[in-house]
Amino acid sequence: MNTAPDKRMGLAEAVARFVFDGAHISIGGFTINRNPMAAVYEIIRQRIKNLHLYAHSNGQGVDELVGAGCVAKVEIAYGGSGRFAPTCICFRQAVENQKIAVEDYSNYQMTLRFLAGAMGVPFLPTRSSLGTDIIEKWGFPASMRRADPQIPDHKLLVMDNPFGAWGQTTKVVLVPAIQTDITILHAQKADANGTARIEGLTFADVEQAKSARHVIVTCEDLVEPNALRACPDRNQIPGLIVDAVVHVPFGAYPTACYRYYDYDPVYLKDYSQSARDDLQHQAYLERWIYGLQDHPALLEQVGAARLEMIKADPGTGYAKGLDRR
Amino acid sequence: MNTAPDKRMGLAEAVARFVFDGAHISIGGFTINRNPMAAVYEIIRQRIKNLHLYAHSNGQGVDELVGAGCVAKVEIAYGGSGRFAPTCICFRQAVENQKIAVEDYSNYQMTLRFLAGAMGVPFLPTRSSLGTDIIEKWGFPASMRRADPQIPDHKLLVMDNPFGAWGQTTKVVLVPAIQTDITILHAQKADANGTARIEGLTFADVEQAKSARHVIVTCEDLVEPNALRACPDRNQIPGLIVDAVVHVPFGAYPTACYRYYDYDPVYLKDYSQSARDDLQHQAYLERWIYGLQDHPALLEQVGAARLEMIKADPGTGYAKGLDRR
Amino acid sequence: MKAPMMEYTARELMAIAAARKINDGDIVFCGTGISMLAAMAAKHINAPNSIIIFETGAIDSQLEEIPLAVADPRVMFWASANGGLADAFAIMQNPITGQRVVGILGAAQIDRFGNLNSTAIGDYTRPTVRFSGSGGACDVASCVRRTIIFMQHERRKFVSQVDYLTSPGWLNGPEGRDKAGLSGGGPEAVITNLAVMGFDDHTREMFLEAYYPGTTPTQILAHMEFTVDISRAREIQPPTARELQILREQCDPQRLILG
Amino acid sequence: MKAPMMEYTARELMAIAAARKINDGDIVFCGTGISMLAAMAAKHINAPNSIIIFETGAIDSQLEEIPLAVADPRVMFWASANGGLADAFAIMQNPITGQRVVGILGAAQIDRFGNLNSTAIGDYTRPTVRFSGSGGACDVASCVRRTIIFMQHERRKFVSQVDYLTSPGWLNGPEGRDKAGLSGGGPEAVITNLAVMGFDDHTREMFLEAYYPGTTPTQILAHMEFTVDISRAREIQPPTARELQILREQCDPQRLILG
Repeated sequence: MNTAPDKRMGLAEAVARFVFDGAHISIGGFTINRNPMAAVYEIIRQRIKNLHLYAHSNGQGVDELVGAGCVAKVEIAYGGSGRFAPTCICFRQAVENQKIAVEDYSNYQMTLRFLAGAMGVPFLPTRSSLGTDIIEKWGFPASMRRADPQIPDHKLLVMDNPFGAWGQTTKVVLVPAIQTDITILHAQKADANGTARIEGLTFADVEQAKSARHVIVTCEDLVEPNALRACPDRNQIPGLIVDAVVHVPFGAYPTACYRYYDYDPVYLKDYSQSARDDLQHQAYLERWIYGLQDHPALLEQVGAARLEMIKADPGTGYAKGLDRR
Repeated sequence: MNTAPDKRMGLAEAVARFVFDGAHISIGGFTINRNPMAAVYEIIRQRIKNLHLYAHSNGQGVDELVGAGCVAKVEIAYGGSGRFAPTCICFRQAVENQKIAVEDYSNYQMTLRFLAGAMGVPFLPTRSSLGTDIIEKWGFPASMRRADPQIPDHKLLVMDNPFGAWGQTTKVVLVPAIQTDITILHAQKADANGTARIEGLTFADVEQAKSARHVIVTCEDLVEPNALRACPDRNQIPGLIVDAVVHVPFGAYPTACYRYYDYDPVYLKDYSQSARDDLQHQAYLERWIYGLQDHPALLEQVGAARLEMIKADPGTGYAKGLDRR
Repeated sequence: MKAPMMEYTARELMAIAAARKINDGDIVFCGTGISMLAAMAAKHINAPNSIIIFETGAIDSQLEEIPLAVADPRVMFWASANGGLADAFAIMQNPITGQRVVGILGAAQIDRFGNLNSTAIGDYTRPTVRFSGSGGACDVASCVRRTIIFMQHERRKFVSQVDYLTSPGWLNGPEGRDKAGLSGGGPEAVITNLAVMGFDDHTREMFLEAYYPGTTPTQILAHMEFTVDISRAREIQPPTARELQILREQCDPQRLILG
Repeated sequence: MKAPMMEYTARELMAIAAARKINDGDIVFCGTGISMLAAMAAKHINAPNSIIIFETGAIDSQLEEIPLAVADPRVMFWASANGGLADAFAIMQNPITGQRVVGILGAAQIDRFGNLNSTAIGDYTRPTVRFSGSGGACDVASCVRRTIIFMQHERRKFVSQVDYLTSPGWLNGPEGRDKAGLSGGGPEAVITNLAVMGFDDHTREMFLEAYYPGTTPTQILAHMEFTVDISRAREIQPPTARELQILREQCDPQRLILG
């Protein structure tokens, strides 16, 4: 959080300031939609390592961070990118090769864990996962947990309902709060103060932002101070929780940004293809990330025609009739 | 909940169908804003009794229901109407004269209790009220609780943090879920299907609606089916949870409805005055509720000039410069 | 007189078989892929007042184009409300709405009680194959009244014991869910490329409900590691011309899911 | 040369005394009435980057006109975000943001440790006087780093023991909050129509910090059921002409709260 009136910053500076080796981090978005990809690529470019990543189903951004070797540990509900990769390729390889430590939750549990962090409570209850291996099998063993004060001693806990049969519930699962060092979101609109408006589904972005010590918002449009305040109902991110505002058009590309552009099926398919092979993946990293200065350079390499192809239709918010085969 | 496509209904019918003697009920709004007053007056007019009312700070609507003798029990955080009645007059008298049973919570606790009901969990945790009489003093004794399956056995429970020191928390208060038979809200816009849009602050309306078995939405504007669906981001109430949609212009009067009209300081002051005296309050009930057929009749008695006086300014959403002395 | 032979793929039949299990007024939770197609087909064919919800927060989507992920911006089209994950899952866990939800799931492994694995094969911390993980599947399977499961009918997928129990079916039998503290119902059907499997009301064990034209109950058993009751099996009603037409022309004209 | 005597009311001095305690960058939680005025005055006078939040969900309100309730539509004016109660209270309970919040509260009774009663006088279930109840006060007093309390300085209000402990102050002394499980700080000051009371850093007991012109420490003690340390008391700095002008002309020109 930060109450300063002007928090505008360049992307390289924002990442350098708030993302560090070993940081506990989460990113916004869901599978192939509104991942803060420009920031993800900048983290990769700055070769930040050993991240402790919290994800529900963040998809493309998570897989690229894992594939580039930035991540040591991940607490996650789903490593997939929809039809483009029912299981994310790099994520799968990294887990199978034990290059990352992984601990599984469900999407609702991860959401509740962020919500608990946002609310400032140590846990929240749910009935989800009773009777399953999500409760029985821990990805991080007890010894590792005790040694690290940033990981709770228990993955989760099952408790009898202390209110008897109230709520027609006999048992609940308590999921521990997450508090990240840094959360990065991409929003359609933000102002210098950090007030931000997400258009379309918010996924768990709001809970993620509010559970973080620091927040970077990248945005399609950086608007005048009172443009968003004229309708505060539509702003989910109050400025006071935001530390850096970065203006990055196409900042979610190649994932979608509702009412601005669709996901790019060509990029996503090419990525998914090259990720299957180590050499090809290295070439991908060189060509699309390390070898480029910044996100505008990536967009230039993609070319105007492709960006035009995915431009959102004003009526639907996506590229109607886009060839997605 | 109800998945039928068309749920339009008259107000008298909706109240007769869903509000019954002894019902567990909550209403939307906060103190002097967006209380579903037309529905409150209809409940009074239908002389429904023994309601079990759940309120955070619903203010005017709660006080009128209590004053008209509709309420037997209330679980509440705050019985006040801002500067017009720092303590609601009828509420105060009813508690002091032991005409209603009252149990106290805080605003956050009541919000969490509705949220727990909405989420389908038996309780939620908070740190609020540790060390206070909100924990120590119960309004409903244990014997009464055990006898009534619709009241939890414990008012609330204090528990050690089962995750040790996780979240810098040693103890939490668990607040039990609320599930009402009926919740009534007033929204600015709704369609026949029940999709509703609240403009401005939502208070705890959304949690209240989602924790209810049945929901009545009264609205200023009943709009065409796709008018609200063109921007689903702004609709907080999905149609599927709604049972009845009632078109009632000025349905929150004399409380405010953001972007439509302000609260009426004259009505609120007159009410607060007459509520202090039994005879005057009886006269008020006769003149403004029992003696009138419906809400349009009340508005006619108020007169067009007063309604014009409180008309909201398009820029601010309230009546700028309104004489509020 | 016999109707002329209609050509259709197993995938088309799967989508339609699932669609037929959706009742008017149901709230349908669906994931990515064929479950999305089944929900769309039901809404166009037999359950016009069914309501499609996505875990990403889109409630009562109208789905003009088929989404390729539950976060595809296409799920937002003319929805009743756009929210987030917290809103969507609360609808499932809430007893009032949750009792009206039918969830459609897929998995890598299933056992006789409909317990699902979508996490890993082999030891959890050193898996030989890693899958996506639960996503919202465990949440749905834990909370809602009915689930329908899509599977490929293969021996390595219909297993005696799942390597990792990601999403609860009937757990270890008739009292499994109650004992674990789970409310709601459990799996109602498994729809595969060969058959529709049901679950017995008393034993909660899987049985063969219907087999597809061109296959037999014994052939189906050969595709499973465990045996099920085949005594109640009948041949499935093939898709009608109308069902196929709606599926192909209105639901997936690009054949993104139908292939 | 002495400045000319400025006329001002006790209420005006109270609002300004509270405003002075708000630092630039603070998040200010305020309730109805004079606390709203103090927050507005601070923003106009000494803490332009303070952020006003309301329990009703309005975050960083700009307040063009003075609201008469925390749900008054005036609190929404040019806010950063409009949410609901759940959002607003989470900001206070969240340790990162909550540590930056100063809460401004009022009550019917207060004790030497700053514990507040705004619920009832007499037996709780058969009260002789019933008040509004906590509202958000208990939540704020439980969670945030600092609270400032407005009181009328009367013997029946400054009591040895509150009849009902609605909002926690320092509870029973230096370790009270820790033992109860409360984080954050506790009451920092009580601002009355006669004086400003502080709380000792070690004992957490109330003491007289400053008295208003025209009164004396011993007179103030006569308005309290319990005794406090008066050895540190000084006369308060009267409001400046600029402070008064801003308060009167920009904050409450209709004198709705100033009376």
